[in-house]
Amino acid sequence: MFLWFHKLGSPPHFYRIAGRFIPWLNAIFMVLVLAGLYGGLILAPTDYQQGESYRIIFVHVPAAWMSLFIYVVMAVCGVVIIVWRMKLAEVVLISSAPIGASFTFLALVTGSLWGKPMWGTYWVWDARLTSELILLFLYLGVIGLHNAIEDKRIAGRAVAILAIVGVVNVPIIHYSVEWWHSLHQPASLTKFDKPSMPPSMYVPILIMALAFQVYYAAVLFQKCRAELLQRERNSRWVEEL
Amino acid sequence: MTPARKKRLALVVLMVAGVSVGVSFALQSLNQNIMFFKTPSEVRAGEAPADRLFRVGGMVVAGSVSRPGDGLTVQFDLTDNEEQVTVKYTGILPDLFREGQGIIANGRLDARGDFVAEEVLAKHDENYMPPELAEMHKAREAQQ
Amino acid sequence: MSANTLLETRNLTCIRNDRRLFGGLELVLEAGQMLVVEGPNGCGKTSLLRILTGLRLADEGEVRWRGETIEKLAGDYYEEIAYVGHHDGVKRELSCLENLRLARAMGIPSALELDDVLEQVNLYVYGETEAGSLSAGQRRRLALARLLATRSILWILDEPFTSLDKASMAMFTGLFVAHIEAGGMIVMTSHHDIPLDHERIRRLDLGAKA
Amino acid sequence: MSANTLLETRNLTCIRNDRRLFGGLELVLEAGQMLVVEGPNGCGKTSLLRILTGLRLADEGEVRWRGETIEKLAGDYYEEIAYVGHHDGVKRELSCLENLRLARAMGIPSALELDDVLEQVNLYVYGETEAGSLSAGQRRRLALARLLATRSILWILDEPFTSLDKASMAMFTGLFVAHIEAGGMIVMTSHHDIPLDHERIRRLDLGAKA
Amino acid sequence: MNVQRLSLWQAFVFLLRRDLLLALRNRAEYAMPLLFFVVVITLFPLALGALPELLARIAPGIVWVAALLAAMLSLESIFRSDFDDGSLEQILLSAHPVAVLVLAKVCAHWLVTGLPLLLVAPLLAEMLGMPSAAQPMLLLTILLGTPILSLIGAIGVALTVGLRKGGIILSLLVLPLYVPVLIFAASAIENAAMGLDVTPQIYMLLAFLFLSISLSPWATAAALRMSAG
Amino acid sequence: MNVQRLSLWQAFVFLLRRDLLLALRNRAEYAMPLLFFVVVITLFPLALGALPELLARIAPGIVWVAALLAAMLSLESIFRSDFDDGSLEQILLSAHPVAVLVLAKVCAHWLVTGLPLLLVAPLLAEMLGMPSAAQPMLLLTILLGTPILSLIGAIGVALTVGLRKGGIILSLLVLPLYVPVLIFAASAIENAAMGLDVTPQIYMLLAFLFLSISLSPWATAAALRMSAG
Ligand code: HEM
Ligand SMILES: Nc1ncnc2c1ncn2[C@@H]1O[C@H](COP(=O)(O)OP(=O)(O)OP(=O)(O)O)[C@@H](O)[C@H]1O
Ligand SMILES: Nc1ncnc2c1ncn2[C@@H]1O[C@H](COP(=O)(O)OP(=O)(O)OP(=O)(O)O)[C@@H](O)[C@H]1O
Ligand SMILES: [Mg+2]
Ligand SMILES: [Mg+2]
Repeated sequence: MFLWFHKLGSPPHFYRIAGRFIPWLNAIFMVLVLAGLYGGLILAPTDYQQGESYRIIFVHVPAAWMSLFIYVVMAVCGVVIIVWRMKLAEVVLISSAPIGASFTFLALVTGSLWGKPMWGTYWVWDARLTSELILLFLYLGVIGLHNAIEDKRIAGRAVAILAIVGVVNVPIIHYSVEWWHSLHQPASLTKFDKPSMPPSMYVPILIMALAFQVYYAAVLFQKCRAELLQRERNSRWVEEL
Repeated sequence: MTPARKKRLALVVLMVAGVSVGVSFALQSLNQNIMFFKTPSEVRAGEAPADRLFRVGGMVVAGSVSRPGDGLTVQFDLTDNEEQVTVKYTGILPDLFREGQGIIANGRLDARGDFVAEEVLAKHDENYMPPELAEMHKAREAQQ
Repeated sequence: MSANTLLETRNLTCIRNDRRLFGGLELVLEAGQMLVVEGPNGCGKTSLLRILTGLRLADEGEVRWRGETIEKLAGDYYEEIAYVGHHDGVKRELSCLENLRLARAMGIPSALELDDVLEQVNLYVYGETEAGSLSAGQRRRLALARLLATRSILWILDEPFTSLDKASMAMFTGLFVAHIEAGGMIVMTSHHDIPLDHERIRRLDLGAKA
Repeated sequence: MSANTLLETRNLTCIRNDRRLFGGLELVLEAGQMLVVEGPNGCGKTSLLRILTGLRLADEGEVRWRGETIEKLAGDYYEEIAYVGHHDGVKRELSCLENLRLARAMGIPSALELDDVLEQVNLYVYGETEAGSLSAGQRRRLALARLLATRSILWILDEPFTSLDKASMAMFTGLFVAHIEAGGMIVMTSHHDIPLDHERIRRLDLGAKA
Repeated sequence: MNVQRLSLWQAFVFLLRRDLLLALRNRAEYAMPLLFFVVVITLFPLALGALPELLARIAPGIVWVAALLAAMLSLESIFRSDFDDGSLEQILLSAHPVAVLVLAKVCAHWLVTGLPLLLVAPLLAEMLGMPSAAQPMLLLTILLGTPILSLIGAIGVALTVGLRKGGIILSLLVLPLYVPVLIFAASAIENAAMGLDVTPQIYMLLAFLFLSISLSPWATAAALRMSAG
Repeated sequence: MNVQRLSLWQAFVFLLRRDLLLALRNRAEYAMPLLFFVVVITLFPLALGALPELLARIAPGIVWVAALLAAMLSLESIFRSDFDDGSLEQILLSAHPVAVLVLAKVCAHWLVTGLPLLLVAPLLAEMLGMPSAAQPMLLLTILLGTPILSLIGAIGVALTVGLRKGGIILSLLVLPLYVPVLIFAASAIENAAMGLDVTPQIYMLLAFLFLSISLSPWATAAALRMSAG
């Protein structure tokens, strides 16, 4: 197990494996997105209260989940960097940041667009919304810090520390709706008892969530490969390519 | 163990102690209601602050919405299924505002104990269901 | 590897800006030896020294002290070394004496009185002067005075003679020889011709390696 | 005062920290001459050089160029001098070539191609490299390359050889000789033994003066 | 290869372009005043518990205080790095008049730090619920006001750049001089929101602008010469 | 003359005292966060045209935003000068655990920049017309909150100190982490003004304080080691 991990961690190996996966991931993503959109926009029934406008849920919720998930991935990479000095983790961390920032942005935008018909306002300074905005700033901080440090190995460790420190924000985002009675609705799906919506609604959400995960993996692999090439451009295996 | 290692261990113990104290404070804090959010029962029980903005949340009581006077001011009752509070609001209501809907209102109590809202936002709960299902629910509730 | 070997490097590699400055460097230094790192500008002398202190990470390979990697030793290693880099590490707002007291507090104090230390580096009259108003060479002398104020085995010195006048250079050269003769160790770089041909002095030409 | 005299000082005095570093200094420098300012650390060499550039004000006395005080000349004086101080004056974010272009824009460009300038100071391959990632000595060479990229009569150089390896030192020494032989002037300080005994080189021992 | 001596105008343009190039190289750092502006503005709703009506009322004040602070924080970058690496000495010893070179540096600074505020200001105004009648005036005041901030600020930086930790001394020097700009700009926006006349404020800002363009470079050059000493 | 090696505690005290001494030598610079605090707060009445009732309402928010910005601006001074002159390398190569030395430096920073805010806060609160019931709470939140700002800020400075113009990137890193402190502190003051319960907020601030005291020195030490590399 550890050996396998170690092997995957070696840049040339990862480069090759990732390259093989990317086309597949892209294909799976296309299929899932089409299925999710079909399920969400056509098969799923309208909501008894919100009518059609609730369908933005099929983008908003997966995007919001991804924004949290990717940050956690980054924090885990951060620990790996600090403890094991694994180069691949640096690459994964920094390649994840822009993707995470985009998902956060998407969640914010879809949320505001949804908020107008739902709540009567695009934006309120409520705990969930504010903490999500802070998440965006944290992502930007990671990107900015990485750009600002020229020596990329040092930059990798710097953003590792920042990612670890910032991860306290994630539980705050998740539990904000309970702790602060925010305007944002409580969890419909991410709770321990059964979802507060029929399968015809939550199945497409889950499919879309999976699609976003696959998309993340595909883009991540692509970015990692580019970053790896850039970093290891004078090592033997790159020259052999 | 070298002295340096011993020192490091002592520091780690101190750190863990500090973290646990911190976490226990956090849990203490979360046990209490931080943001000023009150339910109608709490308002009735006199737990709401006088002369200060706070938020109430609840359901709009069916049949309670009226527009006394000029027609811009709305008045309705808010319930948490135990107590009710009367809310007055002047301004545009969100589209989703309707009877039986959950809302959050931001405002303060007036001398008569009514809630004068500065802002009314429609709150959606965590439930989603198709209209037919909602009908069935209502029917079942009506039977009981 | 003799029993006396304290410092050794294994397969040390340093890459900067896509250029491999040195690779597979295997150094061994025993107590009582001095290593002078030489080479043209930009060949990686400063980088090597910073790797030896642990301030910089090697791109490959490791540095060992008494057989353990320095990462593992951390504080234990730092008790035994002293470093004077390109920057003096002198606080401009503190007087010379205060600067030395600080250095002692951070390390292991030597048995010398601080006044004697200042006397030795020819800064006695500047004891209460703020270091900020010293000239370039005086400040360098104050930085080097740390070596006397604290006790350590391995001295790592990056161009210690920068800005020094000739009298000071001779004085410090004598000091270095005394240190290695007392069983200490020195790793240093210098572009000055050092009038040293002690049998314990070894030279590493980094430029040739590259 | 000969007709060739370009730079002269009258009764120049510098006081720092209540200590009179030098006083009543009367210097005369003709075209084609070089002045090497010597003396132990802290005797006021840097202070003197900065006074000559006008960056620092003398406590007494004045500096004259072609018979006029430099305060009066201002811009006209600066067209004819170049200064390389303790700080390199090199922008770390710009490449070597960009740094030289900037130097030209600020002064009077010389006839040399910039590539040739870099070639001469042995930085040709670093033309597009950011100056921030040069080593201490390489950066110093880039600073000195300004002397070639622009055209000026009087070079004022504060320890130009700091951090330079031996090959570079020899190269620049040759360059300095060429400059004075072509009628230029140099005022410099250095703690290095400079292998120069050209009849046009004069030495000023500031330490002895004090 | 052009080995002619540059004309004054060419030198101006050259230095301006060099500074823009440096800003491009340090993109992350130069994007920060903008981000700072955004972040400071978002702090207020958080601190105030965010009532829309209250926020809208204090919006002009908040935006302008934030712009002021953002401008102030970015000031150091005009001369600090040039001072630290000795480039400033070279500029002072240049064959061209220092005041003109200084003006080039200040222009570059404004293009990089002041102008971008214009782009995000509408968004922030919307977030704070500023009435839409006031928004064009917000942009106009930013357009006229931020160059003044850069020009006045340059004098302050020039005075403090020789101090090791001049950063905060600088704010103290510069903020009082910024106050008039703040007052007129904020009151112009408020008047616009209420549909009142704003010409007096705008004329005042124009007056400040022309005065500072023509005087500040000289003062800055003199201050730099003093700091380098 | 004591030539014994210092115990860890002695080294801590020594470094703390050294930093306080340095602050004393640079009095003018270290007084600046305080002055900045005062100046920012006085900007608001100017920008808002000073309606007493409006000001009183936003006073807690303003005071805390100003405290946040003042803390942020003074952060650099924790490590910047040590980095520039090479003292930081010496601290990293010290025989004592770096986290403890870092804590000493942060304590000194707080004593010099955070604590003085306590002294002027009552005055400013009075100026803004903050109700007197809220004033003790203002002091309590400053007492609990500003050390958190210093501790968290130290991580940010440690991360950016190697960058030439880290100043403003620093704010981006640090401000988001400051927001929770801001929210709880401001809401505690508001509650106190209304005579309401403030224990949840105070507990939360205490929690932040303990967490940051025990965790931040480690993160800071790691970040410093990285910056020096
Ligand atoms: C700008 C506004 C909004 C932001 C920033 C936002 C943010 C988020 C975030 C971060 C989550 C993930 C929470 C978690 O998994 O812990 C989430 C979930 C969700 N949001 Fe939003 N949201 C916004 C507006 C809305 C609106 C207007 C609605 C509709 C009422 C909505 C409905 C949902 C739902 C249904 C979920 C899934 C809850 C679950 O996990 O089961 N959001 N939102
Ligand atoms: N910033 C300053 N403030 C006050 N006094 C200073 C300052 N810099 C230097 N001095 C004092 O001025 C004297 C001369 O300094 P200067 O830098 O000119 O010496 P130098 O001859 O260049 O020495 P070195 O060979 O060490 O470079 C020194 O004795 C020093 O104490
Ligand atoms: N901060 C940096 N970033 C990137 N590359 C650097 C940096 N500093 C130095 N380098 C590169 O590393 C190489 C070695 O630099 P180093 O400072 O170790 O040289 P050195 O042998 O000490 O030279 P010198 O004698 O000039 O001091 C140089 O070629 C330089 O280009
Ligand atoms: Mg070097
Ligand atoms: Mg000197």
